[in-house]
Amino acid sequence: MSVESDAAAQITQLLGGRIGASLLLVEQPQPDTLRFEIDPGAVRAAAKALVQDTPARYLITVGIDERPLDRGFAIVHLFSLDSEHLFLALDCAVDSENTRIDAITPIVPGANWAEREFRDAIGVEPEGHPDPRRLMLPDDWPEGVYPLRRDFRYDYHPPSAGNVRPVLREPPKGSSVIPMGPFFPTLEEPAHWRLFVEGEKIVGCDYRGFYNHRAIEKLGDSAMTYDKLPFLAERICGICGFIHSTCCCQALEKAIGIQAPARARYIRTIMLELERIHSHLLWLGIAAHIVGFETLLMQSWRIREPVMWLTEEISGNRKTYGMNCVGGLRRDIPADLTAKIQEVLLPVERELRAVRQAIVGDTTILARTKGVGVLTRQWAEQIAVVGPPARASGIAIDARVDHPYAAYDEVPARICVQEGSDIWARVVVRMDELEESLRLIRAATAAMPGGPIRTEIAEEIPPGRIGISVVEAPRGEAVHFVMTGGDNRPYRWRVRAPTYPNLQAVPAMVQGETVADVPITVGSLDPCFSCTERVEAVDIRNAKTRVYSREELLRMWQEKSAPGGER
Amino acid sequence: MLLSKLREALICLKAGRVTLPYPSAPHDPSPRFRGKITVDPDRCFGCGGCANVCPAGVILIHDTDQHTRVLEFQWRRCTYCGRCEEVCPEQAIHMSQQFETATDRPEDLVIRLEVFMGPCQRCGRCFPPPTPLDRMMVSGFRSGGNGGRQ
Amino acid sequence: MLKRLCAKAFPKALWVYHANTGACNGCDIEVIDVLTPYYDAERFGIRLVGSPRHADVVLVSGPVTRQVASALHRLLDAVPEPKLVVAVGSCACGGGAWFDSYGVLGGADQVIPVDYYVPGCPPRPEAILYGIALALGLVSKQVVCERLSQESLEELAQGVSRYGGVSDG
Amino acid sequence: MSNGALSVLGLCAVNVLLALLLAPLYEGILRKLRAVIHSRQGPPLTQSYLDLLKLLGKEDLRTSPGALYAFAPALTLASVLVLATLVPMGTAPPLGFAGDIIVIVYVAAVSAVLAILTAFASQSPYAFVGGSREMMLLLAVEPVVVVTLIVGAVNAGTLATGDIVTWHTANGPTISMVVASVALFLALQAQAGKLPFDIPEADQEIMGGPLVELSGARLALLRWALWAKQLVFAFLLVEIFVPWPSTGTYYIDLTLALAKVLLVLILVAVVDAVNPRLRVEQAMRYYARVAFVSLSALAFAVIGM
Amino acid sequence: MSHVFLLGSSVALFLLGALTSFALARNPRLCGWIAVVFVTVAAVPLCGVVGETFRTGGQPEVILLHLSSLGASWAIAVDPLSAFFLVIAVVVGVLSTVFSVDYMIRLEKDSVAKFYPVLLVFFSSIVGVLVTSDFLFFLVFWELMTLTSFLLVTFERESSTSQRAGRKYFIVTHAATLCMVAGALIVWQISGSFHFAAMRDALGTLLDTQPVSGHLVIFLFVLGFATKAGVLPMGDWLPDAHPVAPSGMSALLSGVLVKLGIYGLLRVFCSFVPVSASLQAWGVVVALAGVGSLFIGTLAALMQTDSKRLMAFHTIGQIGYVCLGLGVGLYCLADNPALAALGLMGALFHVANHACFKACLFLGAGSVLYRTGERDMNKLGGLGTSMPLTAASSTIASMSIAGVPPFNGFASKWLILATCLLVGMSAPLFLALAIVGLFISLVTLASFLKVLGAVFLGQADENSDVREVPWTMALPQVVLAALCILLGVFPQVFLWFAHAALAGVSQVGLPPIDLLLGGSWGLTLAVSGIQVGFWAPSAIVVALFLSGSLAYGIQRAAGARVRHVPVWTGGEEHAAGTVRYPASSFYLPFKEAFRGIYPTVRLRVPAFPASLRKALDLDRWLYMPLARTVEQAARGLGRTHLGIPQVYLLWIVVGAMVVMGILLLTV
Repeated sequence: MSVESDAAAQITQLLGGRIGASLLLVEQPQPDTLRFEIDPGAVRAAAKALVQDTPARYLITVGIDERPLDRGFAIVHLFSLDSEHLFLALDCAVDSENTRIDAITPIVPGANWAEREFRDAIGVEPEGHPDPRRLMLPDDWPEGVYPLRRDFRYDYHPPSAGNVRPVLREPPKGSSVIPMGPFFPTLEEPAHWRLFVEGEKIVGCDYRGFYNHRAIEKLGDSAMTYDKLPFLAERICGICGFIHSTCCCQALEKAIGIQAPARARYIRTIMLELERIHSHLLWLGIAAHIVGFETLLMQSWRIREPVMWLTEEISGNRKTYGMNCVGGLRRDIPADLTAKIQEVLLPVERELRAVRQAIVGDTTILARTKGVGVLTRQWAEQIAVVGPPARASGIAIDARVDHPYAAYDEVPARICVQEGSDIWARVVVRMDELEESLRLIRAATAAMPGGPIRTEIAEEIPPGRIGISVVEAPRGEAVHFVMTGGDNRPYRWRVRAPTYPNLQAVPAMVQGETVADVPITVGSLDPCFSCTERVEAVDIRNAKTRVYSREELLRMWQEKSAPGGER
Repeated sequence: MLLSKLREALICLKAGRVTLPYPSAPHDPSPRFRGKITVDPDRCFGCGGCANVCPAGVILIHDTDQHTRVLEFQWRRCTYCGRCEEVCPEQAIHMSQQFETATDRPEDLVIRLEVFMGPCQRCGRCFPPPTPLDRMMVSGFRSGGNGGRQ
Repeated sequence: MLKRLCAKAFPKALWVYHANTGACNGCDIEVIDVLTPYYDAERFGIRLVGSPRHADVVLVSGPVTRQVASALHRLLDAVPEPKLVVAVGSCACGGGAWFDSYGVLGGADQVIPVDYYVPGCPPRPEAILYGIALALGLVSKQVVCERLSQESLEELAQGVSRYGGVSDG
Repeated sequence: MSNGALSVLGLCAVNVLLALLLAPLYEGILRKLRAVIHSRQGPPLTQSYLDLLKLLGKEDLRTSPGALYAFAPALTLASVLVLATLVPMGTAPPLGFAGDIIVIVYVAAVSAVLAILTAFASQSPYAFVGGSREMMLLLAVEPVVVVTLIVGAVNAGTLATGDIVTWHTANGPTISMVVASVALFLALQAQAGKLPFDIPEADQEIMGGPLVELSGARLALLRWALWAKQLVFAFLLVEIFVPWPSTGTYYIDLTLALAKVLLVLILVAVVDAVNPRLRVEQAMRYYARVAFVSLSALAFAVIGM
Repeated sequence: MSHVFLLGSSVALFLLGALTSFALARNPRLCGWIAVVFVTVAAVPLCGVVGETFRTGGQPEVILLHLSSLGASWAIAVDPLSAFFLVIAVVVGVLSTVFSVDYMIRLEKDSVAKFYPVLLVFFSSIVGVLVTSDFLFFLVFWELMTLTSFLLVTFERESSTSQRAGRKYFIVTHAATLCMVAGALIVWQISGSFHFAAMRDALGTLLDTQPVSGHLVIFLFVLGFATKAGVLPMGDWLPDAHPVAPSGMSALLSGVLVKLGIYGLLRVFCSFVPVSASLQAWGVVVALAGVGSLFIGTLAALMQTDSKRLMAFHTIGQIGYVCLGLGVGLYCLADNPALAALGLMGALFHVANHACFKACLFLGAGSVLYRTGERDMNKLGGLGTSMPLTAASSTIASMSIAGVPPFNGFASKWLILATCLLVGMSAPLFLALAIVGLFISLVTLASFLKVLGAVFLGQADENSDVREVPWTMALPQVVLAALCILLGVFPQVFLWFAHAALAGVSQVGLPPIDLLLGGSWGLTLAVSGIQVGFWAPSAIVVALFLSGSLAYGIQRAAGARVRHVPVWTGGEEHAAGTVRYPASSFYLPFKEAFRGIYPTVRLRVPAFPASLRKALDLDRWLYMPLARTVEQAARGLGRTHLGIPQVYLLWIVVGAMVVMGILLLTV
């Protein structure tokens, strides 16, 4: 047992007191990571001890197929102890024959999706789960095929299991269904909500998401080398691509045991904050668009556009910058551009202030946002909501402060908290964060050291090392978990986007609201389904009559493109 | 309320019209911009390093006969990361400034390059000349085709 | 006569339905950007619409995931003729980085016929505008198939490459 | 056919054509204005014509085989055109002998009813939400319109639209008429389907509500009807409540009226541009307040002010 | 004498039909057709009487029976007002009977034979009520009508709701009759006769000498008739009784029976009450009561999801319009006969219109019930394609009741509201009433859009095998819908009859109709020679047709292809039933604002003392105990007899005896 800090010792003691001999092993693979190997039977007690007796916050669960390593399946529940800057990993080895484990969702509601996900992905059954429906796998996905097992090829398309209808909740008596999606104007991405309504009042909803699944995690840990992984991570999300690539690189760097040079960390900070600025401005516009306020959309995007030009000038692309690599950066910010950053941000700041003034005094905006989409602090904590929605509910969490990365230990960020818990509070939090970002960029450019931008990696990277990294995205905290493998590529790569927990809070937020408020309520989370649904394999859903297999689709396409066809 | 709204309208008017004249006037991207890839057929010697590092598997390599290696750049799915440009030992690949790449035919988004290769004296198969990139060849060659798909 | 007038008016009033079929949001954001003040696609009569019934153009962004494919088909059925399909971004054009993963069927043209391709990751707003201008006939095409050797065009037109099976995965 | 009948027919044709042909132009101007507020170039003024023309050539998708579904959009436009003949445009309404202010109110409701029936016939759940919202908005707005028109009637002592205009031209503004005109202007915002009251259409919430299932020509007709309706209502507002200056010469009066209508619609568009959409119950509460304004106008009218 | 013969023969035919259908009860269909034949044949002499009456302006009074001890005589007199209501009764009666033939077979198999005899007796009692000009005999027929209609309402004996509703109806209308009896007795004490003319004179005297009792008498009469008419709060029986009755009977209840209340009110106010300031006051009272019930009734209707209950509430609302017209007419009768005539004509016209569209709507609801077995609109949807005729007639009738031009409901509403506004220019109260009326007509529109949307439009159930009703059920609806259009487009014709009807009974000379409603195109309101209001349906229809052709021409100009597609729900398919918008979902925020207007209003006021609330809970302390008592009595009586029909017959006798007994006791 190698435990260094006081806090780690305390946690270990607490856990040892609760589960006794079931605590098999404690180690601290990274200075900020504490790994407990526990007996699967004690997982619930351990989780209970962590969330009830410590300020630990649930992050995510990783299911790993460790059968090739002779360890069965590993279920790793990750927690964050913000006050001590510690990650806690509860690692349970599940027998490869008897694939079941106690669900912790009854104790940690935020684990709902994650547990359903590892059930679908690697086939470990969470027993006692309150909602044991399939989450990520399509309804016609054959039983017993688990895409994230090591023996599943990333490009294998399993045959359909037949015309199985999805298990969807039926509307309560007296209500009807208003479907939202998968194609819906204010859902920029495909997702399918079934709103149960009486008139326009929402009395419940069901979510059938995971339309956006591109199998990124599987690609990442089977088809991609460390070299390519940041580029893939960048495309998890087109808006906060740099955040994901940074997070991925940092996790790998931690696992490898290197650190990016100071200059690279400062540049990362600047880029991250630039991304936050353009993302928040974008969100402001989209939120305005959702409530029909086109002028605010146009104006906030007008203010945002110079930032995009700036990022193109710095990185060579407006988005998905392609700047990160493991160990640092691929390109530097030259001195003239540093000056230009200041120059571009000045009018942004000025106009932002004008916009803020206008919004605060706008009674119609207030009428649409105040008291709407309320997420109580208690529920937010239970679901483990992150980012602006959490901060708007009075929870002071911010990965930049809780687990400082990049240059945030030297250029500390301020946490912007509001108590309103409604959409308006989320607007204010984001407006505050915009100002904070501008300040941070200014501070970081002023303090930016010189030197190299990349640390060279040793030839061979040992397998079996883990790295956990969090980055505060505009939407909240993104978590990347990496376990290194052989062959120059990761063994398991797990991404938790901020929308993942936030989206689970939606049913509570829309309950009792009207149909008119649903888009803005969902929008107020700034949801990003593409981030959320990276891992799930979702096949063509079988509705009543039509099932298109890939072959059928191809055939139809050929018929259509043939001369004399429909077109 | 009406008055405050009118004031908002005035704030908006202050910015004036900002619409750029593109496409009737050209609009150049910034100098660092990574646009469409160009390949210099005279420089490429078919090492395949680019294919190896490409995250999107854009570059397909096939040896048709003993003397010819075909490099097909399916750049319709290019992610413009610029890795190929970085690793090309001969600077044969270049990320141009061109972004006006819209087309109505998918085949316009393909570059096909045939490189004459020296065959191995012993086995008769062609091989790329040894390069500093051999180290990278060790890992993760992503199969381009439909792989294990049924 | 009115029929001809209507046909003439068609490209001058393109209403766009934006279908995200699994994109990372990058292209979607740039598509919206095209409507904002600096690029202002409404100059050309282009509008985003909320219902496919009103659309003239289905703008597809993102690789077509297996889950979304049937919905995309229904979407295209729901659009009245004449209609155009535009694939925006590398994913929609060719499947992007996930062209062969188990969750993705490939680019948009694997599922529905596509009229215009706008590659880019994501395409700059200007590139999208260029695509629009191309569709409107305002500009001419700048890329052509670069066959740096002597191969037949037909082979590529069939979308089949001799080298690696289906050319785009 | 007598001279009188001919002039009635002629004026009817003029009003109908004005409503039909100028409505897209006015909408084009408003779109341009919105673009200016958005700091962008905006579409050409003729864009609305192009939109309509394009829609006419598009395929007509139908989700229901019913005749109502097929004909209602044309009837919607027709009822707005009939409304145009009941509303003064530069001179007394050509069909004034066939309908007074009560008829105006009801014919205006007919166009909404037909639009709602089209929506319901389309079977889409969004259209039902939109139709339901449209009806609620109508319930909130129409009383305002009714009361403001009654203010005119009480002042002039007649229900005939033309006579109310004549009376107002001759007697100049009164407190009641000024207050009523403000109320009617506020009602115009909803009648024209502009923000913050485009609640029934709400593209982002319910995909265009009643319009969600309409395509091609029938969509064009409904859009056209909406534009024509906003034009006709603006005419009603300026002719009844701001009839001066009146020269008595038809062409000059018509030109003046067109200019006044443009001004009114520009105001409407500015309000439209700087407002987010309200929820339907908020809109109803708002119009309940406006109804009190109009009732106060009526009170003024009753005591002769 | 000839008209008495004609009337007699038609009543005889009714009764003969009753006997025949009773005799042939074994074959329900034959039974129904016999009823149809007899009703139709009986309608012919009635039409003769009506035609003659309008031609001559009234038939001489004939006394058939004289009870000198009571001062009562069975006097038969047909004046244009009676004729007017006779026409309505004949049209709705014949059509409802035709409708019932198939309807009753399907829905009430074993007891059908008991339906037609009672129905035919009911018809004859209506004729009796309309042509009798002696109050005593009027009451006898009135009672007969009430009892037969009660039997028809409670036709489904098995259902407890129908029994409860029937009991409520029975008690309320009998309480109303008692009021009328009391009023009549007070007058009788002075006049010594029950004859209408004598009563009018006596009431005039009474109002002069003892205004309190005079007004009490009027009040009692108004109470009595308004209860029958369904004016709130006395019309509370209506929404309970209509839905449980067989649909043909609901149409009759709403189309005819309720109208007789209006007939009574017209009789009282036009014939009995002398034209004076007090009449003006009563006009205001009637108008206020009317606006109250149209406001509450219609808003309550908006909340309903039971199609027939919804329509019953609308009956209350539409009767409110009639009362508004009546009230404004009475208000002006002394000072401005022109406006008074307009108001009363509007009221009468609306009575006729309401009979058309409401009967059509009830028959439509009945057709839907017949095919789907469902009155709950939440569970219906998309019947428009499977039942096109029903859907089309219901749509037309809905548009009519909502006052959409150019249908008939608009013409009468326009007349009533325009009159109100014109009167309102000097009496602002009527302005307010007119505004409420205009607003409520929108609510009516909303309510019927809901009906159309929920029942006929929207998505049908999967695998629904609903088809159109048989022609005997469709035909009456189509005829009524056609009437709605005809009356709407050519209101002048019918208004002429309304004018004639009023001119025949009014105590003041009404201006000739040409002066009131001139214009060759349609209706032009003229007050003291100045044209102040216009409604020319034919011009508007022509304009609508022309511009509609233009618009449709535009629609088809480019010759675009038509393609049928499934509903777009975002890319996923949903079962048709789940994405349907149920009736209860419509206008929820709006309904929220008016929730509690009916009938939970007593629960909403917190300051209400409990005792008062209890006191207002009529159901609990008035209806139910009375009903229980009556029920026990009936059960007691029923025990002595074997068959149910006998019990009913006994009830008729007992009812008549009670009335007679009260009368005799007070001699």
